[in-house]
Amino acid sequence: MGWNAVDIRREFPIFSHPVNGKRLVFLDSAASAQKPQAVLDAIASVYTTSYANVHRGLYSLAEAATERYEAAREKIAHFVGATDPEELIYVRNATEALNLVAYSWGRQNIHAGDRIVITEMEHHSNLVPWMALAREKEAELAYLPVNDAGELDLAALPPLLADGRTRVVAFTLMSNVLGTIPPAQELVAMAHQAGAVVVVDGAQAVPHLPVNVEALGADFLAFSAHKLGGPGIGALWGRRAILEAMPPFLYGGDMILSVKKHTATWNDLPYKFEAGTPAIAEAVGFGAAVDFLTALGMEEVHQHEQALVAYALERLPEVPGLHILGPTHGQRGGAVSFWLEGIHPHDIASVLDAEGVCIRAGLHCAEPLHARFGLPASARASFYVYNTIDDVDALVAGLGRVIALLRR
Amino acid sequence: MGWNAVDIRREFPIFSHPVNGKRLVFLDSAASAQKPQAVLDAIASVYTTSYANVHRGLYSLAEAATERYEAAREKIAHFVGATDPEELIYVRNATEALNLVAYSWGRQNIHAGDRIVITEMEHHSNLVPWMALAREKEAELAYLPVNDAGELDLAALPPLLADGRTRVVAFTLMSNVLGTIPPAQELVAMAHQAGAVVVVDGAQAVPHLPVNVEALGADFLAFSAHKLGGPGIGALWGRRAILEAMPPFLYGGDMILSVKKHTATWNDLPYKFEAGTPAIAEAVGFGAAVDFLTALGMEEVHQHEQALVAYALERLPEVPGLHILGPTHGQRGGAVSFWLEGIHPHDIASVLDAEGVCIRAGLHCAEPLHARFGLPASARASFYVYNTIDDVDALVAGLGRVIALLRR
Amino acid sequence: MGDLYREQMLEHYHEPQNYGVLADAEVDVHLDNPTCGDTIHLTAQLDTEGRIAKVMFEGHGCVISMASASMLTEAVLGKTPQEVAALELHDIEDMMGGLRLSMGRVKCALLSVNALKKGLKERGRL
Amino acid sequence: MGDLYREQMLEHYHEPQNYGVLADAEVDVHLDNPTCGDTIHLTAQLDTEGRIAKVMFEGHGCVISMASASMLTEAVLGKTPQEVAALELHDIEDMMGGLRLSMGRVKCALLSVNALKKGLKERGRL
Ligand SMILES: Cc1ncc(COP(=O)(O)O)c(C=O)c1O
Ligand SMILES: Cc1ncc(COP(=O)(O)O)c(C=O)c1O
Repeated sequence: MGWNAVDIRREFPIFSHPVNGKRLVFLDSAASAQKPQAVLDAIASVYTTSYANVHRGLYSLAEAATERYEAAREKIAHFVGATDPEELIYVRNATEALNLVAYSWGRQNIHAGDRIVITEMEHHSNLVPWMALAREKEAELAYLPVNDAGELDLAALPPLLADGRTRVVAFTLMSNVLGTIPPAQELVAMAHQAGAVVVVDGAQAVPHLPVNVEALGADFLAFSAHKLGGPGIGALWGRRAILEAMPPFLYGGDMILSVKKHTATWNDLPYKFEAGTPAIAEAVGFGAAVDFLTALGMEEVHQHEQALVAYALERLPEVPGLHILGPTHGQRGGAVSFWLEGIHPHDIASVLDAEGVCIRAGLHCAEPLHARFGLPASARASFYVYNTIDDVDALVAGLGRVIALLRR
Repeated sequence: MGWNAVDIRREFPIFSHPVNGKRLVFLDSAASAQKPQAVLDAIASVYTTSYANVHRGLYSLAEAATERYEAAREKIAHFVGATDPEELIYVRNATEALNLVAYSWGRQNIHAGDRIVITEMEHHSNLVPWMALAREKEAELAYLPVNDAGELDLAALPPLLADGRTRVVAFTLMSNVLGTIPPAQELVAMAHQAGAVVVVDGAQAVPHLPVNVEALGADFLAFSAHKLGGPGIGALWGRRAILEAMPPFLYGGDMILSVKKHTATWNDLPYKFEAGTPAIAEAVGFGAAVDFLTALGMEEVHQHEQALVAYALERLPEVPGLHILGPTHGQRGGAVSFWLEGIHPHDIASVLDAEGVCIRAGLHCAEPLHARFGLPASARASFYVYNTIDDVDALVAGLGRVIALLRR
Repeated sequence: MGDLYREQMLEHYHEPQNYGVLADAEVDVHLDNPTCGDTIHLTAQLDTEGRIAKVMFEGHGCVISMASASMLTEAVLGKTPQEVAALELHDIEDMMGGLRLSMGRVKCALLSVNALKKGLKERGRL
Repeated sequence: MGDLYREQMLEHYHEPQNYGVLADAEVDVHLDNPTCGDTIHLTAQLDTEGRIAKVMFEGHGCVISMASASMLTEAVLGKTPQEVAALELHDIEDMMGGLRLSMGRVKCALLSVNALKKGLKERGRL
């Protein structure tokens, strides 16, 4: 394959600056990815040539801004396999997308005694909105368990669906801690057969794998631009019929058709859910990030990460007292979490930082999952298009320093 | 005064590109303002030197990002006179800020039979969230009327406060249609005396006037970065005691302290209201826009706009059949709306566009206000730091072309 | 904008064809565009074969909405309701002499044809 | 990071002072830092003048939280509860030899002193 991570890395300006005098080894892309120059250029070009508020303007500049804003929507929709760009709503981030579903769809469709099913490996953003909804509506929040290998226990789902009380099943398409990729189509089919709506958290999967909403069959998909090289914006994809039946979430400018003093009617999709002035240049930057990934090929992105993960899973066990969380073989995402006997993850991260190696330490916004594994915290290295085998080597070498310094 | 709009304009790269072969005369800043180079540079510098997810990282890059993100918060808080930066919450835009208050404070504090008071000159973003809340809670939504001169009828407020049912008074600090600047301190004092909470929509005022939350005395202030030269982000300022008593709005990562399977505790201010990965570079860009304005001086910005408005109010009546909405003298904001006998505002905007003059035509997200004046739509020219007397002349000349072409 | 305000458009705007109300018309419909305040009152008569025989309109609005309404009253004569239903944006643009409309003006141009479609539907002709 | 893991810090981390539980202590308090899983169990005794006479701790956590706890057990001896209450971040940083902590590590460094303050409050000493 023509993949050359070193060449790709050159397109990301941050890598031309050393960190603490060392080459930057960025292994925290699962938290947020670095940005290619193409994204910076797209944002700057909006502001220098075609910026104005969208939709409402009747002059050339506003039309140019609107066209770029809508062209980006189309690209992003196609990137996740949606044929209808009006099903794609711009939001701030995956978290807001999931809250939008929980507030708008949830408050209309969840009633006392209903059940909401999520999994033990959810990020707080696909967990706390459902917890809050369950509490408001006196509904039940049930968890699909994770086994010791870090996989979902699918056998636990049919009993949760059997009594017909489950209205929604929400799960992540890739665990940000374990790297686990659940059998999504199977989950969707089971949930749909039981009449439940399926909400998929694509925050980790969309940046790293080919994702196609039609093949997936789910009803909603939430994701963030910043994790795929874009700026501070995100998207919610939803099925038209469901979105149309939902009440608005945020109210205000642009999401209305007409406002009288005591009544209002709502705009068409997607605007019904885009209240106020949107993040215009950010949407265009999101589109540029999607273009960048499309040019690389999402299948190739995934292959590249699989190779890095395989190498990491081979080398990390060389570190004495290191334990890996999650699947150690098969298809999995590019996030590898681990813990070191007797050493707090915070210290791992701090010592590695001095070597220019950036990893994340803590609960990774997945506290119930850490509780499941009896861990107060963990360390996580995660990969993206600009990482190389050398980065894994730097991680392993750095962990040697950690142990030399902190273990007695 | 040392004000030189031509020099200032040079700092905004968009003005170096002609529009339809003509010099760009941008008179739609009330919808969204153009961006100075300093803001573009700040955003690019985050992405090229100090980008990582904030708060959660324990490495230098994440610390640098966090520092810049929080330093911007401090600047923005001080810009509106807030002494405690933790009272300043990043949101997408003023619309989201107002929805946050209506959802979080509103759903907790508004009950059946309570009254919500807004004004006839509100933007839909400070109107529809309250309408939706009133409907959900079976509360009353009452309007403070606007008189023919485009001013609030203050005498109508005491009767609305007399029975003790009014829980909240929400008003704009500057009308985006009329330019009206209401007597805010008086309104706040009256509302507070009646025990009501005061929500101020600062979307128009904050970019154009010195605003100081302490002097104002209100409980909440909502505003957007994009209207003051920043990117797609906004802020809500609120009083600590009120914010602390409010439940969260969006749920997910970062806004929690601890999450168990069926319970969660919330993070401290401001993070309790900032769920998920924030718009990091955008926050820094917001801070840079505030720096830019602070260097100009907000009092000077206001003076400059007052001078342009005065000149516009003098010259526009030269256009036959032109009628101005809103106050025609005294303190007023830099938005001048008008209508031309027999000519639809859309056509005004389209014809002016060919001359390089960008104005807005329509309802400006204030439909009830247009209904109040019996107008199906209006045209609006609005000014900012980069506008000059020449721009007003170009507008007046362009309106001559509009009439020559469209009036018989 | 040159295009938008070309001679043909301005002629229809200043001197609209078939302006007024058709008495005892089978189709009699009001439609408006709340975002910009354009309104139209459209009346139409069908012939014995069910084809459009006569259309008149009254209304307020921008050049695009008024000129397109005026042109429409001529362009649809002799068409069946099904043929009217099939008219799309590009047909209206062609009718206006090949104009290309920006997103912000599409609704203006479609006001009259949408009114006619709505009126035909109300009468069970569609 | 050089600073964070300087010799003095590592010594206190590897060989903490006053590690353990003080029997029959007046102050006996648990505190944890849920975001990173640091936990501390702190016990303390006051003398007849109401000054801190002895402090012991047990817990799990990072170098910062454990070394600062160890140092604290020495630094607060002889202090009044009011003096403990007045301790701020920069005092703790000074105690650790003038370290400057990044935002991400502040909570770790304050865990033990916050535990002591909490324990004194529970006993009505503050
Ligand atoms: C007075 C007023 N309030 C609120 C808003 C909404 O601001 P935004 O669209 O940035 O949310 C605007 C701008 O459109 C406004 O002019
Ligand atoms: C699996 C998963 N879901 C949701 C989120 C939330 O994304 P954001 O913080 O961009 O809203 C993240 C990232 O933090 C994640 O990894």
